[in-house]
Amino acid sequence: MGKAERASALEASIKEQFPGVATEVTPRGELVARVSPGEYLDFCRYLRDQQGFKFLSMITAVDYPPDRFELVLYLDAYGATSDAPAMQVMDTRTRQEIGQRSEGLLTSQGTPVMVAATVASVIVKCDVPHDAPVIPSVTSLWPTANWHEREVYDLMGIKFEGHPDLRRILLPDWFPGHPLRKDFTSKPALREPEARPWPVIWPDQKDGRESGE
Amino acid sequence: MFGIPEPWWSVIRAVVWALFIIIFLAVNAIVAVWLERKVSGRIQRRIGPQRVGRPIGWAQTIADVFKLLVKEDVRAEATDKWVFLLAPAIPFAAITLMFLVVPWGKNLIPLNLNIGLLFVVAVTSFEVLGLFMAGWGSNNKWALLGAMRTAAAMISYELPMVLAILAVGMTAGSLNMNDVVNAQSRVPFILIQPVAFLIYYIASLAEANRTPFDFTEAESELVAGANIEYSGLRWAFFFLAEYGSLVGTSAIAATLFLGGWRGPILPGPVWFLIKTYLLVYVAMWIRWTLPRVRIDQLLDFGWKFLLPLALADIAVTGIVLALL
Amino acid sequence: MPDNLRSTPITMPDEGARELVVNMGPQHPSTHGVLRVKITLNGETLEAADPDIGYLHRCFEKIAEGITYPQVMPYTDRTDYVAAITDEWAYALAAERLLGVEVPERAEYIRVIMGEVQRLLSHLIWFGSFAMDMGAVTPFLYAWRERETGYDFMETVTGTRQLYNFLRIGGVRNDIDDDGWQALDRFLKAMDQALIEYDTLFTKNPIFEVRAKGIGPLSAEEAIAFGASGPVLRGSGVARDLRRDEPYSVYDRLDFAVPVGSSGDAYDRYLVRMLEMEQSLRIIRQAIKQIPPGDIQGKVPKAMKPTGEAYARVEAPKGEVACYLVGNGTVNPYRMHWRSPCFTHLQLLPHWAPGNLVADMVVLIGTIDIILGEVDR
Amino acid sequence: MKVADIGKAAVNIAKGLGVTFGEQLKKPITNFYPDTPATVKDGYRGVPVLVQLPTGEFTCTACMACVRACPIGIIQLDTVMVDRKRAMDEFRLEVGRCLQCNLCVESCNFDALVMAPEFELASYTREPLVLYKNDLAKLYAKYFWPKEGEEHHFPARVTSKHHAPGAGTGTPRGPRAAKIAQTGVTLTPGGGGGEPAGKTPVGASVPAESAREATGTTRPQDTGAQKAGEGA
Repeated sequence: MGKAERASALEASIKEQFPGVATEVTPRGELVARVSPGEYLDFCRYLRDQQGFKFLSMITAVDYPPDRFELVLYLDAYGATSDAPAMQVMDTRTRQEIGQRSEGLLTSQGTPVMVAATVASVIVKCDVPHDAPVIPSVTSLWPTANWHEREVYDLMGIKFEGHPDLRRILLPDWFPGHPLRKDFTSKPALREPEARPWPVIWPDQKDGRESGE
Repeated sequence: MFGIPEPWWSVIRAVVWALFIIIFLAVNAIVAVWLERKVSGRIQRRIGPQRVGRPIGWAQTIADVFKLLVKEDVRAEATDKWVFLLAPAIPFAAITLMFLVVPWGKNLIPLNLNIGLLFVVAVTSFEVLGLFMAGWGSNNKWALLGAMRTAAAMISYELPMVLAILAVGMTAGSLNMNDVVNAQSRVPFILIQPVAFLIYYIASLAEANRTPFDFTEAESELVAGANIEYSGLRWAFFFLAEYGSLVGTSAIAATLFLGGWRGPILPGPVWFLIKTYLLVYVAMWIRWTLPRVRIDQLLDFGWKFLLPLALADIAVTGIVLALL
Repeated sequence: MPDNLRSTPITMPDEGARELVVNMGPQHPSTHGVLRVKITLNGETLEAADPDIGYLHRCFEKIAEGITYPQVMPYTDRTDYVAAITDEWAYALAAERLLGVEVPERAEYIRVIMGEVQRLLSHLIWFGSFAMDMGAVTPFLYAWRERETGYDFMETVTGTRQLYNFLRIGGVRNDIDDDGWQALDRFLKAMDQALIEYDTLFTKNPIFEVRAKGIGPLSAEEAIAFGASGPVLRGSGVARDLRRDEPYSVYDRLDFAVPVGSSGDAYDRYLVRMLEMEQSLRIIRQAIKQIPPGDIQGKVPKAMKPTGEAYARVEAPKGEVACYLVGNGTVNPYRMHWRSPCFTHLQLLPHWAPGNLVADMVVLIGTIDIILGEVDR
Repeated sequence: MKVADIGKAAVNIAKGLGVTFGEQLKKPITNFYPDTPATVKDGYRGVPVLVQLPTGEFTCTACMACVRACPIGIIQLDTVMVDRKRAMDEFRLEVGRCLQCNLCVESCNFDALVMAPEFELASYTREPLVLYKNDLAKLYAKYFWPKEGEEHHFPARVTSKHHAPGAGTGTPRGPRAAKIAQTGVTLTPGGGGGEPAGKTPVGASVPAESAREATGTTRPQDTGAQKAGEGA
C-alpha cells in the first residue's frame, strides 16, 4: 500500500491516542499533525517510540505576528516496505553489487545493511504564544535536535526547556534581538563589545566570555 | 709542511675545512630548497619556480634568503628569552658537526676519527634539543605540542638508526669512515646489507622530519609546529637546518651504503655529491606521494617493528661474519 | 598594551596539571573554512571538542524574505558553493511544488546531468582536501587537474565556473550545445583515468588505511539518531538514497548502484564517496543516451504569488539538502528554511572527539566533508 | 603485522610511488596567464553591457525591467523625456557588487542587455567599479562590435543560447524594431558575420591597451556633450 494509505492509517492511530491533535494528509502523502504545546513532548515521544519515527530532518519556526510562532518538525520513519523503490546496493569493501534492497541484506562482513526506505513522514506543528515563547526540548528524543533548537532559539527567540546547552549558535552573544522575527528591523543598533583582552580560558571557567543573556 | 710550524698548519687546515663545510651547507640548503620545489612541481604537473632566474628559476631561493634577511626577526614578549633566541643555533651546529667526519675524496676528510660512525650518531642526537627549546621557548600551545611530538619521534628513531650503523660497522670491521669506504671498493654495502639500508633510510626520514614522519611542521595539524613563533633569519636557520639534516643523513647513507666517493671515472667528490643528491631526490619523491603517519603509529612502527628488525639484522650479520 | 598582558610568566597553575584548551580555527589549514573548534587536550589526546560556528553567517533566510521568488536562486548557490546545482535544485523543487509548475523532460535530464557532474566536482574537492589533511599534498593537485576539465564543461554550458545560477523555477536557463557535449566527453574520459589513478595512489596506500580505519565510528542507529544523511549515513550501513527513496526528477528511469559501507568509520565513508563517483559517471552516460529533444522551460505564471508550504529534499553530495518554503500570496517568500546536512553532521564532532588524537580531529572534520557556507548559511 | 601484510603494504607504496613517477614525465599543464592571454569560453558571464545599434544608439527603452530584476539592486537608470517618450539618459551599474547571475539580461524584453566575457575587473580603488553608460559602450565595442568589413550584426548570444530561455528571437522586439528598420540595417538573426570565434583570446584581440584603460571611468559630468540626446 502506498505512502498515502500508510499516512491515513497513522492518522487513525493518532486520533485515538491523541484526540486533541488535528491531522490532515497532504497530496504528497505527508501527514501534518498540529499539536498543542502541552502534549508536544508526549506526542513526539509517542511518534518516536511507537510509530518508529527515528529520523528528525529539521526543526524550524515561522513567525505569525502578532500572536504565535509556529514550530515545525519534519520526521521520517525508515524501514522495509513492499512498495519501496528497488535500490541496487553495493558493498564498499568488496565493491560488488550485493543485490536488491527489498529483502534483508547481509554484507560480506556479516553486518546487516539497514533497509531505509521512507515508510512515512510527519510534519509536527506546534503553536507557541508570542508573549511566552517557551516549549520543552526534544533533544532527549533525537540528539540531532540539539543544534536545530539552538538555531531556532538564536534566530527566532523560542526558549527550549531542558535543552542541555541553550546558547546562541550563529550570532555573537551581544547581538540584540532575534533576526528572523518579523518585527526585527533590518538595521538594529549593533552594540560592538568594548575591546577587552581575551582572558585565559580554563575548562571549568564558563567559556571565558560573559554570555549575552 | 710549507715551512709553517706544525701547530699553525693544523689550525689553518681546520679553519679552511670549517669554512668549506659551512659554505657547503648554506649553498646546499639553497640548492635543496630549489630542487624540492622543482621536484614537487614536476610531480604535480606544474612548473615550480621560474620567475626569478628566468628559465628554470635558479635564483628563487637566493631571493627568498634575501627576503628573510630583511624580514623583521620578531620575538614575542611572553617568550622565554634565551631559550627562544638560542634554539635555532643548535640544529645547525649539529649538522655542521656531522659533516666533520664525512670523507669527500681519496684523503679529503676533515677529521679522520677512528670512531667516525659513533661521532656521527652522537652529534645528530642533540639536534632534537634545539627543536624542543624552540617549542618550549615560544610559549605557544601549538609549538609545545609540536615540540613534544618531535622529541618523541626523534628519540625513538635514534635506536634503529644506531643499530643499522652498527651493522655496517661490523661488516666493515671498523668505525672509521675511510675504512668503511675502502671496504666497499668491490661491492657497495647496500647489496650486502639491504635490510640495514632500509632501516637506516626510514630512520633518517624521521630524523630529518620528512613526510611520512614530518612532525615538526605538520602543516595540516599543528599549523606550523615548533617553529611557529619564529620569523626572519631565525626561521631561516631552522629551514636551513631541516634541509641540512636531510642532505646530511643522505650523505652518510651514501657513504655507508653506496660506496661514498668511490666511482669509475669521475673524481671522488663529484661521485659523492651525485649519490647524496640521488638519495635526497628519493626523499623528496616520497614526501610528495605518501600521507603522514599518526604519532602513536609512528612510535609503534619504530619500537615494535624497526627495532626488532635491526636487532635481528645485527644477529644475522654477526653469525655470517663468524662463519666467514 | 593592556597591562595584565605585560608579561605573563609561564607558570603552571597551582592545583596540579590541567588540560590544555586550544583554539583550532577559525584560521586553520584543515578546518575547510571558518570553523573554530575549541579542543581540550590532555597531552595529545582530545578530551572534548566544542565547534563554534557563525563566522560566515549571512542570514540567507532573512534575505530570502526580502526578494522575489526568482531572485532567491542566485543566493542558493552561495550556501554550498562547491555543489551549487543541487542547492538550486532543492529550491527549484520547493518552488515548483508550491506553484504547481510542470518541468519538461529535457530540462529534467539536463538537471540530472549537471547535478551528477556537480557531485563529481564536489567529491573531487573533498578527496583532494581529505588527502591533504593527512599530509599527502599531491592528490589535491591531481583532483584539481580533473576539476579544471569539469570547470570547462560548466563554463561552456552555464557561463561561469562555480556559482552557476543555471536552474530556473520550471526548467533550466539554456540548453547544452555541441561545445558542451564535447567538453562533457573530455571530462568523462579524464575522470575514468583519474579514478583509477587515485585508487593506486591513495586508496590502497597502507598509511592511509591505518589512519582512516576505526576513526569516527558511527553505528546505524546512532547515524539515524544524529540525523546523518548522504555518505555519512550510507557509510554506517543504512541503505538510504533520496534519489531512490523519494525519486525526484527522472532518477527512477536511470539505474545505478548505491554504495553502502558496513563498519561506519572514516575508511568506509571514504569508500562510499569514491564509489559514488563511479556511479555518477554511469548515470551521466545513461542520461546522455536517453535525453529527449524538447524545450527546456515549463510554463510559469507571470507573477509568482503562491500560498501554502512545500518541503523539497534533494540528495546533495554532502547529504540531504532541503528547502522549506512558505508562501502567503505575496511576491516575496513568507519564510524559507534551509536544511543543511553539514550543519547536522558537525554535531558528530563533539560525539566523536573524546579519546582521539589531534591528528584524528583533522580526519574527523574531513570525513564529514563540511562546507562552512552551508553550515552558517 | 603479519609478513604478508608488510609485503602487500610495501607493494602498494611502490605502486603509489610509480604513479607519481609516471606523472613527472608528463607535460606540466600550467597556463601562464599574465604572460599569455587567458582564453574564456564564449558564453562567459562577466559584465552586463548595453547593446548598441550601428549608429551608436542604445537599444534600451528605459523600461526598468532590469532594475527590478536585479536581486541586489545595483542597476540605476535615469530617464529623460525625448519627444514625449521616455528614453534612457544615464545607466549606472556597480560591477563591484554584481553577482553575475544573468537575471537582468533575461528580464530585458528588448534584448538590450548582454553579458560581455570581461573578467579583468580588479582595480585599486572602488571608483572604477562603478560603470556608466559610456564605459559599458566601450566594453560592448571591445567584444561585440563587428570587425572592419563585417556588416553589422547583433551579438550572437543575444540571439542564441545564453539569452532568456526561449526568448531569443534574433532581432530586438517591440517599438525599437520599427525605429531600427528605418536605419536600413539588415539585421539577420544569429549574427550575420558569424558567431565570434568560440575561444576568442580576450587579451590578444585588443591592441596593447588593457581592458582597464578601455573602461576608464567617465562620470556623468564628463559626458556633458552626450546629454543632448544620442548620436543619431
